[in-house]
Amino acid sequence: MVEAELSPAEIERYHRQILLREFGLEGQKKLKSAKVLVIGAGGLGSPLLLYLAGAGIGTIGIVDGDVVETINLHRQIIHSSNNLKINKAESARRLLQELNPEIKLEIYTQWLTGESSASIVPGYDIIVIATDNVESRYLISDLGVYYKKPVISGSALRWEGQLTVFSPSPCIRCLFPQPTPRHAWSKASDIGVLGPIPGVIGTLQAIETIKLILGLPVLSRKLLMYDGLSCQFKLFQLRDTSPTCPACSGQINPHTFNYAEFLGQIPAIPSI
Amino acid sequence: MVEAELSPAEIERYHRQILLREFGLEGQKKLKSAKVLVIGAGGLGSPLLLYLAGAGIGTIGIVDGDVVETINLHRQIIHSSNNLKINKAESARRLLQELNPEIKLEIYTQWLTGESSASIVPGYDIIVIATDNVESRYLISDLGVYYKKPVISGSALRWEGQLTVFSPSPCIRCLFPQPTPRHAWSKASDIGVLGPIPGVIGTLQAIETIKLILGLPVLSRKLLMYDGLSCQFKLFQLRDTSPTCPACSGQINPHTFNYAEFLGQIPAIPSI
Amino acid sequence: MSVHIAFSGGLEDLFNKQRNLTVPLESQLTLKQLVFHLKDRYLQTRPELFMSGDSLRPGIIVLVNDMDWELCGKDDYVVQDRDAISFISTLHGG
Amino acid sequence: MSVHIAFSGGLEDLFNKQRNLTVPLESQLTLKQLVFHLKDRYLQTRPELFMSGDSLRPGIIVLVNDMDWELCGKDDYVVQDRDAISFISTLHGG
Ligand SMILES: [Zn+2]
Ligand SMILES: [Zn+2]
Repeated sequence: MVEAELSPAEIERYHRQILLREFGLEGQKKLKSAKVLVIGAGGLGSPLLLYLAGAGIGTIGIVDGDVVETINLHRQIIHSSNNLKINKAESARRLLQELNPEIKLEIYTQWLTGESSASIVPGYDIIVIATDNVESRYLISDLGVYYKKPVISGSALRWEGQLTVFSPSPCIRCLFPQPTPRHAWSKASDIGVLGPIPGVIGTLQAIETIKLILGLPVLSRKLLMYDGLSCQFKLFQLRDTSPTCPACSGQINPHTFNYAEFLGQIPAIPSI
Repeated sequence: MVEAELSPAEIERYHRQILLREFGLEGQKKLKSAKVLVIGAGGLGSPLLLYLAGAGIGTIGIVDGDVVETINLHRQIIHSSNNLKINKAESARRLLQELNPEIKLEIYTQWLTGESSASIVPGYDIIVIATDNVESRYLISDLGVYYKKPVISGSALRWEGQLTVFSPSPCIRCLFPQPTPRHAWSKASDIGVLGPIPGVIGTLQAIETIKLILGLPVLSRKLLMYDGLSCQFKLFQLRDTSPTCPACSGQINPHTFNYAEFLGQIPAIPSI
Repeated sequence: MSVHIAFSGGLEDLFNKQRNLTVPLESQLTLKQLVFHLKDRYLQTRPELFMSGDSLRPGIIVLVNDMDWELCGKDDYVVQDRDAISFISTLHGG
Repeated sequence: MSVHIAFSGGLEDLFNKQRNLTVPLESQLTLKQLVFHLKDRYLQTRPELFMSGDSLRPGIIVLVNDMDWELCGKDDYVVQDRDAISFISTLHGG
C-alpha cells in the first residue's frame, strides 16, 4: 500500500491524536491510506461515521437505502430536521464533509444486497456493520469472509449493546450457524431503543476500526456486552473458527446465496 | 414541578424511547420538564449535547468561553470547519437546534467562574462536567453541593476515560481533598487524546443524565474506569461523604472561594 | 450448590424480567440439563423464545464464567458450584 | 504471596509503561508499606508524580478488589494474597 503523505493542515487537525505513543505521524498516515466501508448511517452509524471522519480515515464508504425521518432523530444524531426525506448516506455525507473536508466520502444511496455488494466491497479494507436487521448481518459477515476483510460488528436495542470483531473468521456463522428464528426477532420499532445506547456501541466501533488500522489488538474472538441500565460492561472470550462453518470453509458466495430462504422469509422491507 | 405536555410531533419524534418500559409518556414528560446545564462544548460535550438534545431534554444550558479551531475537530464532532472562530456554545447551539427544534437551548458564551455561575446555575436541575481542566471540576462540584444539584462528572485523556456521579455528595473534595499538584497535570495538548474516547464518556454521561431524570439508579458512589486500548471497563465502589469534607459540611461558597490559591497558581488560560 | 444465572438481550423478559438469578441445585447438572431446569422451573412465558426442540433456540449464546460454552464442552459441561452462566440473545438492532 | 497491581490514568508511565504487574511479597504489608515497596522496587522515573512526602501524591485513588481503599481501612489495610490493587490517577481532560 502506498503510504499517504500528510499536509501541514492535516498535521494540525490531527495533532491531538498524533501525540499518542501508539499513533504518531506514521499512524495518521495509516488512517489516511485506509478505506473503511460503513453499512448503515443510522443509530450506530451516526457516531461511528462522525468519529471515523474526525480521525481522518482517508476514504469512507457509506451504504444506506433509507431516508431521514423525524422518528430517527432521537438517536441518529448525524441527521437533522433540515434533512427530512433526504437519503441517509447523503445526509451523513453533508455533515461529515463539513466536519472534515480532508477526507474522501463515497456514498451508495441503496440497500446493500448480494448483487450490489460485488462492485462496492472489494474497494475497501474494513467493513463495519451498522445496520438494524439480521439479514444484512449475515450478508456482511459472509462478504467479509469472501473478500478476506475484517468486519466490525455492533448492535443495540433497548438499553443494551453488543460488539465483536470478525477478523473475518470466526464469523457470524461460526457463532450462530442458524439465524434467530423469525418469531424471536426484535426491532427498535417494536420494543424501543434509547438513543445514546447505539451511541456508545457506534463510538466503540470507531475505536476498534482505528485500532485495527494501527495494528493494535482488537475485539477479535471477544464479545463485549453492554447494559446501559446498570452501566455494566462484560468481555467474554469466544470460540475459534468452526470447522463446520460453511462460510469459513469457502462454501458460500454472498453474491448468490439465498438469504431470504436462509432466514425463512421473503425479503422484508428493512425497518426505520 | 409542573409536568409538561407532549405534542403529537414530540410523541412521534421520541417514539422509539417512549416504547421502553422504563420510559413511557411519563418518562418523556420528565425529560421535557428537565433543565440540564452542560459546562463544556468540546470533546465530552459534543456527543453529550447531541444525545441530550436528541432525547428531548426540555432545556439545555451550554457554557463555553472557547472558540472552534481546526485542531478541535478530530474529537469535537458537534463543530465543523464551517464554524471556525465561532464560540463553541453558539456553534453547538446551531447543530442542536437543527437536530431538535423542539427543545430550548440557553447558551452562555463565557467561561464559568465563581462569579458568573451565580446567575446561571440555580436555574437548572442537573449539572454536567464536560470540561478539560482541574479548576472547573472543583468549582462545578462545589456548585453542585452548594445548590444541592447532582453533578455528572466525566473525563478523558489519551485512551482512557473516567465517569462518576456526585449526587452532589460525596463530591470531588470527598474523593480528592487536595487537588492534583500542578507538576502532575496532564492535558490533551501535551499528551494527546483519541477523539472517540471522550465520545464514549460523553455518551455515557448523557445516559446517566437521562436515568437520573427518570429516577433510575445512576453511578453515584461508583467510579467507571474505561481503557480504550483494551476495551475494558471497570466499576468500583466509592466511599460515602467524608465527615471532614469542607464543601459537604457547608463551609465553601463557590462564588467567593479562591480556586487559584487552592490550586496553587494564578488562574490559567484553559487549554483548547 | 448454586449457580449465578444472567439473562440479557431480552431473555430476561421470559424470566419475570429478572436479569440475574441465583439458582440452587441439588445435584450436578450438565448445561443441557440446566437449560431444561430453567425452562421447567423459572421460565414464565413463551418457551419458544427460549428453546427449540431440546436445545436453546438459535441466536442464543451461552457463556460460562466469561467464556463461550463452546470452549468448555458446550452441552456436556458439568456446572460447578458458583459458576456464572450467562444466556445472551444476540441483538440485531442498531 | 503475590498481588496484582494495576496502574492507570498515566501512572503506568512511571512503571515502565506497565499497566499490570504481579508483585510477589515475602511478608504481609499494609497498603502504606506497599506504596513504598512499589516506589523503591518498581518505579522507574519521576517519583514526585507518584508520591508526595510519605503518601501518594494528591489526585491518586487506590482501589482494592473493586472498592475504594477508604472503605477497607485505607493506609492500614493489610494486603492479602491475590488482592487486586489499582492505582488510578484522576483525569481532568475532556
Ligand atoms: Zn465462520
Ligand atoms: Zn464532599
